Amino acid sequence: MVVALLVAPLAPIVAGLALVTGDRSLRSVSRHTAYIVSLLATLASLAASVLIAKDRPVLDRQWVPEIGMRLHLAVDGISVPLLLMTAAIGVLVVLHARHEQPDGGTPATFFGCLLLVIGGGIATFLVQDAISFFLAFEVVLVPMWVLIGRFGDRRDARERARAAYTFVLYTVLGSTLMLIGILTMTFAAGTSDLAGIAAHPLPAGGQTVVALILLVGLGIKVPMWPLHSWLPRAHTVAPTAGSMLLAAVLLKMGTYGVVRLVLAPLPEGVHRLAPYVGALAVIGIIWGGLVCLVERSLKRLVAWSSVAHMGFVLLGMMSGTEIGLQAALYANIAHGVISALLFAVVGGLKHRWGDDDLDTVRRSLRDISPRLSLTFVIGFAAAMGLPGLAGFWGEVLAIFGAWSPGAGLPSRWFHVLAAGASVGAVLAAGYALRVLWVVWHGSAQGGLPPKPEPESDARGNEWVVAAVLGAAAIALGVIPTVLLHATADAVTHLMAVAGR
Amino acid sequence: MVVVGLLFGIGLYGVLARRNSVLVLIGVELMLAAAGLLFVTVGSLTSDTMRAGQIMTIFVITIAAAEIAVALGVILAVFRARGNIDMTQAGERE
Amino acid sequence: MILADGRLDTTTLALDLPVQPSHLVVLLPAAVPVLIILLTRRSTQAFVVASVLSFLGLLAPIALLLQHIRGGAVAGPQTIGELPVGPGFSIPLHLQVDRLSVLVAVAVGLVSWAVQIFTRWYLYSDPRYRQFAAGVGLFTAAMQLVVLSGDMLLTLVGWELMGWCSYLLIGHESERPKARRAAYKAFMVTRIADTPLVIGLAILSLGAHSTDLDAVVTHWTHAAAGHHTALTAALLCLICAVAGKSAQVPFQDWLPDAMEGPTPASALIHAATMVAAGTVVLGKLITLLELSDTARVVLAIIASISMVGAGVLAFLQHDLKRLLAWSTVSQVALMLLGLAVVTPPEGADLGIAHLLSHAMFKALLFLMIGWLSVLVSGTTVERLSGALSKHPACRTTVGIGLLALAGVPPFVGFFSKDLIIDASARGGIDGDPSARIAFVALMCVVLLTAAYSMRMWLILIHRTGSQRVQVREVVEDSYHVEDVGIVEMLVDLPQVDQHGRPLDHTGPLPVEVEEEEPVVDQQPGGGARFGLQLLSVLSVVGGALVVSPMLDVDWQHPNVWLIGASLLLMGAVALLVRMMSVGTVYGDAAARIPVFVRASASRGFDADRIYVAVVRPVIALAHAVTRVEGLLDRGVQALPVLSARIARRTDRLHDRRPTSGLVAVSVGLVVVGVMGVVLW
Amino acid sequence: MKLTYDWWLLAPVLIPAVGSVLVLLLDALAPRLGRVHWAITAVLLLAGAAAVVPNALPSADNPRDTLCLPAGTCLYSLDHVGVGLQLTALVSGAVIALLALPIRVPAERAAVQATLLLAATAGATGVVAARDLGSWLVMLELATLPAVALVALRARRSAVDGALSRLTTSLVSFAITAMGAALWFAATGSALFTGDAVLNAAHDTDSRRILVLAVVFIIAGLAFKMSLAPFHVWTPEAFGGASVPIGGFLAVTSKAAALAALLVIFRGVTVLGTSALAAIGVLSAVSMTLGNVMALRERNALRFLAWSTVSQAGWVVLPLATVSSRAVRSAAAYLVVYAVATLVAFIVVTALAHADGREHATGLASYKGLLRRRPVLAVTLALALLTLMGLPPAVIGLVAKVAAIGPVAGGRLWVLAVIAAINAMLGVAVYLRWLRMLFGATKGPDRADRLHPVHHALVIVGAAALVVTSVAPHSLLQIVGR
Repeated sequence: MVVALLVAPLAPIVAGLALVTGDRSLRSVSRHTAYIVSLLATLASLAASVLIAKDRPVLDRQWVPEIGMRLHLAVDGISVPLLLMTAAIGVLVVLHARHEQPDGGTPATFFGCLLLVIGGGIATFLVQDAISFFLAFEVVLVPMWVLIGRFGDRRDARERARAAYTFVLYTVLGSTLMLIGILTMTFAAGTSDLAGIAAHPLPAGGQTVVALILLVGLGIKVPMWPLHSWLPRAHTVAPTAGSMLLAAVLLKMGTYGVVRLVLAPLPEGVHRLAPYVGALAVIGIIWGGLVCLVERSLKRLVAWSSVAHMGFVLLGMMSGTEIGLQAALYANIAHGVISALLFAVVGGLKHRWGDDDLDTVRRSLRDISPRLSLTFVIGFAAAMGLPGLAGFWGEVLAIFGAWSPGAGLPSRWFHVLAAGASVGAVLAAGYALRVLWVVWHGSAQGGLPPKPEPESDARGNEWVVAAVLGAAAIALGVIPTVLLHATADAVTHLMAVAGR
Repeated sequence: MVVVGLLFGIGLYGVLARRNSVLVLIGVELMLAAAGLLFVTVGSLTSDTMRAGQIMTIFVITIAAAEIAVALGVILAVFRARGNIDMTQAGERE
Repeated sequence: MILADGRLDTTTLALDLPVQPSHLVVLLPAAVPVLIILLTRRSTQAFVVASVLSFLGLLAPIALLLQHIRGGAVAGPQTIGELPVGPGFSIPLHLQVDRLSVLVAVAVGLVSWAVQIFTRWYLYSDPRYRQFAAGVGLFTAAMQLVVLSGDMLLTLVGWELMGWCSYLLIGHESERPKARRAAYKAFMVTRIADTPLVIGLAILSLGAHSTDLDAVVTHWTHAAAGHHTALTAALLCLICAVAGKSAQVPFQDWLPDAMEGPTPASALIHAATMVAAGTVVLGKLITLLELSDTARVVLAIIASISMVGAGVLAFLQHDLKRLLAWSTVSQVALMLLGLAVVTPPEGADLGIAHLLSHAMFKALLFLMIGWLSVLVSGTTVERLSGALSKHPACRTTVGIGLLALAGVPPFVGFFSKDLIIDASARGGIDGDPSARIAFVALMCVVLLTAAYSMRMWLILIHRTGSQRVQVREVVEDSYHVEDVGIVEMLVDLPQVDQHGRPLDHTGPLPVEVEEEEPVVDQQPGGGARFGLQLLSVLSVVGGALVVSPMLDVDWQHPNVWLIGASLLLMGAVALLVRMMSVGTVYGDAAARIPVFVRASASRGFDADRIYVAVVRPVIALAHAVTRVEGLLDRGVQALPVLSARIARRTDRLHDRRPTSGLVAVSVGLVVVGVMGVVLW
Repeated sequence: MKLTYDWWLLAPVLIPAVGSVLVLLLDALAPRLGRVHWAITAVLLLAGAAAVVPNALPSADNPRDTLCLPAGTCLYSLDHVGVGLQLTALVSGAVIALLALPIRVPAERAAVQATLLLAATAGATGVVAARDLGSWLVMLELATLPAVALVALRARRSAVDGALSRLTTSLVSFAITAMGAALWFAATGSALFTGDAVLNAAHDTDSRRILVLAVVFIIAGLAFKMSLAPFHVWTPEAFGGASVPIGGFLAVTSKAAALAALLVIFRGVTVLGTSALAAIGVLSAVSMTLGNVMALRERNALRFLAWSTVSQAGWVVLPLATVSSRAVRSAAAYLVVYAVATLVAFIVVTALAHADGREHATGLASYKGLLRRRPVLAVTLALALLTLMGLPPAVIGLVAKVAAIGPVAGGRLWVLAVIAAINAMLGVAVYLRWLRMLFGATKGPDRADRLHPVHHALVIVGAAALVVTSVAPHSLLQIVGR
């Protein structure tokens, strides 16, 4: 069983490194080989993750004693869903990459970078040691940089480079700040083990500062409102597979970090900062919604919608209640699925249209390509928090949680925040319908609905990916209990620890 | 002590103000001399077994000699490379 | 097989299975879209699925009804289990089977079944029939969920889903910008109205530490004294949402625009599902409503205003379908009044009773108007004038529908409406403010209803009109019809014949028309017709329901004088309308009213402008935000440039001279020295 | 007076020192041996390194002292950190020698350069363990002066300027250091860096003040040798001017020497408060920022490396801003990692310079498309840069970063920590510039001469070293002890 713990992250990472370095330096790897290799790697890690989720093994041994870094791999209720989602998304991403492989580099490099990002994500959710958490956090950076900077949108080289830079620099700053916070806590607790850190909290005064540093650092990754401006750029430029990973995996690392490193070990600090962070979250929700109302580029719009959704996640976390935290974790997963779905579909559309400008007049998608349009509608309906789809429970419960904040938090203020959040939900409906109006209904005038054109519709891998994600979105919406039960115990425990 | 301070100051001034490399060297010498003097005085004040003060002074002077040797060599090279030894003109034609 | 393993208790019909009829009521319609999307590729298959499932979906609530009568129904069946959100709060997500909900469920099942069957004929050659049928199924499921739910969140789920389905159905013909806009408007208006809903639910359920309806009701009935304002606030939030869904003032305007949708969709929305949902939800919370006078007065005022206003508008409409739409608004307002004026002993029965009767006759009317519109290819006065005299087959059913709408005894409309009037009268005498308001409004609306029903009837049977409109091109294809606003039509009445009013769905395409003239499906299939007849029969004899034990309403001692007076007045009004209609082109009584009034009326008195005016600042704000965002982003992007500039600055310091190095050294020395001494 | 001698312990210092004399003799006996000298140098240095190894074993008692006075105070004491630094100095010296091996220079100059190299390395090795003012000063200068001479010994004008600027500044800094030493002596009244003397001095106020002044002077002097801003001015000149391997020498070996010297002082000072150490913090912050910002727009690879050493020096001393033995270890650890990475970078640059011609190798632009032309070189260089960035897959660099920030965060020096974070970001920006060049289309004529086998071997070794240490950082970090 312990083997699974190693296989899950290492299979993609090793395969990825092999692809990246093996390509060119030894002999160039054909596209098909790269595809097969990465598919196998991701499938292996998925299987391993399932095993891990089934019987929770633990691996804990010395690694780099100089900096107190241990090799401690394990999972609990909070990380299991994220782990499974990352592994699954990984497989889907590889499938999709086979279907749509952007030029700008060799296929091997492309797949390799994808694998590295996936492996990094899995590792992040596996490690139980703060410093190796930071390590895993950093693993994804360079490959993602390559993905954006080399395989990104071919139309504008300068914009590509700039987006890649903005992404890397922002993220490095964030993670280094996070490192500072981690080291402070490690130093105070005498151990870098997450549980250990949570067990030996800092004195209240220090907690505020550390929580601030950590929240800023992780807030960049999440992203929290004023620190978000890397996200739309990166998403707009990144290739479809990259965007899927970015939204479904990287952002989750941020929120996961908040749960692990801020909520659990620094209750007092969080308690002091919660009103402000909550306010930022709500600003993010409304801000994102407003921008989406007038955004012209479709991919950008989706990116902005993720800013809004992560706002809900943060709000739930800051509410300091169990229901809020549950909602946050739920919304976290839901957003992963939804945004992956949206980016898959929207990326496909951009691929077909050549651009993603909403102002160009087009025939209605529902007639031209039924499959795409079905998934498209599911995606945006879920994005606006329609019940029966993934988005709903997270948002509603987050609002519920915010309406009754934890003990000692200013409840009037949180009432305002909850109201703001519900307004944000309406904005979400506004922009989602706007997009549907333009794309799904089609902005073209009159005339008979044309016969569906099979060549323009999703086929093969693309259809599989979109269908699976859509099904997942519906399943999450219809049966939320599974996921909520998975996280429930861990959340109760966490609240108990933080509540001491 | 006062003398020490004075010497050092003068040396520093010489280093900063002079353009001629040789004069700069002299300035450095002054500073070193100040250090040496300090060593001696302190060494004479405090009675220690190893005569550390004096030894140190000798060390300093030796090193200084070595420094000067190298320095003159370099200055010679500079002079060869470029007809003068005016430091402010160095590196202008890079 | 159920009988086989003897799990069915024949006396109480109690069923010992994980799946109860109450589940089936929701699941069967919900299965329609799933199966259609997964299995079917062609319209016929879709129709098979839809008709079968919707028929089962009708049987399920009937079975549930029987169960309930026999007392074997499970009161609160679980659905997907309780949501684990911590000890302090329980979200059971269970259903709740009680008297009223079962009745409503039956009505919903009936209407949706009729609609499903009718749709097949109505959308015969529509390439998107599958999607439409799926939408209807989902819609029904959502409504049933709201009806049967015993949990706040579950109600919310159904509630939002209905809005979405209305969006899908109204926007069915998305080729026409008008339809797109109508769909968008319908969803957005209701969604905006729902903004407070979540908050209201949060207040109620968080107060009760549970989203279970009973728990909420009991908690607040006890806590009402203490947290009266909180309760009122929550109720007002709910009322706002209800006003949105039921198209009450100030959200009324989306409903007439929703007429852009195919007529079956309108029938579904108006008769049983969406607009009625508000009544259902408030009916579930009636006990709390009784506790807060403020809420009731607000509700009464809103309902009265929209009732009267809608009546007037209905009379003035030039498009008979919109006429029906406005009449729906006023009828729904009537139901809400029925809830607003209740006095503690009797519950939501008044409102529910009218909901049921309204469901029957309104469904009937909409389906009939749909039928006629296909025959005469239009729903405007010009088209429909004399339609009945041309197609006598429809005469009786339409007549029944209109009489029921007008509330003439012994039709069902009469009983339900009269009960509400009685109640309000009694309440008014007892000095209940909301009842007083209600009574006045009711008196007006009775007359108005009579007026517009009469008007519609006269138009439909107008003889001369029928001769005038003899010559008519074959059924046109709405995809080639460009949208022409009512107003333009009104202004140039003369050339009636080539006006471009889009008819609401096409029969066969012209090509098919050529070979098979006269059009084959001059009338719907047998099933559909049976459904229509069933509806009409029900709207005749449905009044008996009030006598039945299912509704406990005080029908024994009606206020005879009141009834008599109102009937007399109605008759008078009818005569007046008749006289007005004489000698007009289409037998349209409203033709006497000046054009500009009718024009603005057909625009719903320009409520739309107000909406736009509300939205505009939001968009402006959005633009502003985007601009700020741009600045922020540019700021971020400026950092590298900045650092490069700094680098250039510092680079000047590093002219490659040793002396500068020395200067730096000494400076550094001083700095360090100072720090060393100062920080000592 | 009587001293105890432990030759094995002294060997690392003596071998290079003696070796330099040997090389001179050899040159005198049989002139024009050219690159043989370099070979000898490398062998000698490696021998020295080998002599260190036994001390590095965990079994070895710590610290190991010799040259002890009867009183019991020892003038030469070597602990794990010291061992690590000695190893770094020696190995890096050896690598430099190997690098210089294939480059043709006038044969008579090779001997001199080799001598100087050996001498400087000897100094660097010695200063690590020096425990009294005298040997400390001597060793320090022994490590510095030859380096100056090395720079000066290129006949190119730029080299002369570099040498001149480095010389003058070094003179001044030496003067300052000497002054500091004198003041120290004056304050403590003893020539030993022992804690108790410092403590005695610290009790009395005015001697305390003198002591602070002394520390300040010494730090200033050393800051010059570590090329911390604002004492860094000579760096780009010297690097740009000197031959590539010598640049590497300056970047690695003399830095090791300087850090060692600083650590010697630091051990003494730890007993009295954080006053002077705040100065260190400020210095490190300034030089980090300055180095990164300047490197952002540097186009010449060597000068780029120079600036990067400036900022890296800031990282090296960053932990010293806090008072703890952990800080000492962290600084040493970071230095070791930095040394490895920088060496590898220099190896690659040298190899290219030697193969494609110097001008072709020193312009950053000339690295465009290196991945296509010379994948191995490119990957190695990329690894080195990633290590300096501190980003995976170069885990070792990340570990080093953790080690460097650790004490600061532990000491709750928030401002410094945040500055460090910002500089981590800047650093990434800096090195990404170069990294990006490696990808992308190749520019200009693709003249791929064969690499010299030695260089090739070195490149392979360097890459291997980075990979291994990345997989198992422990293997590298344990040489500075735990």
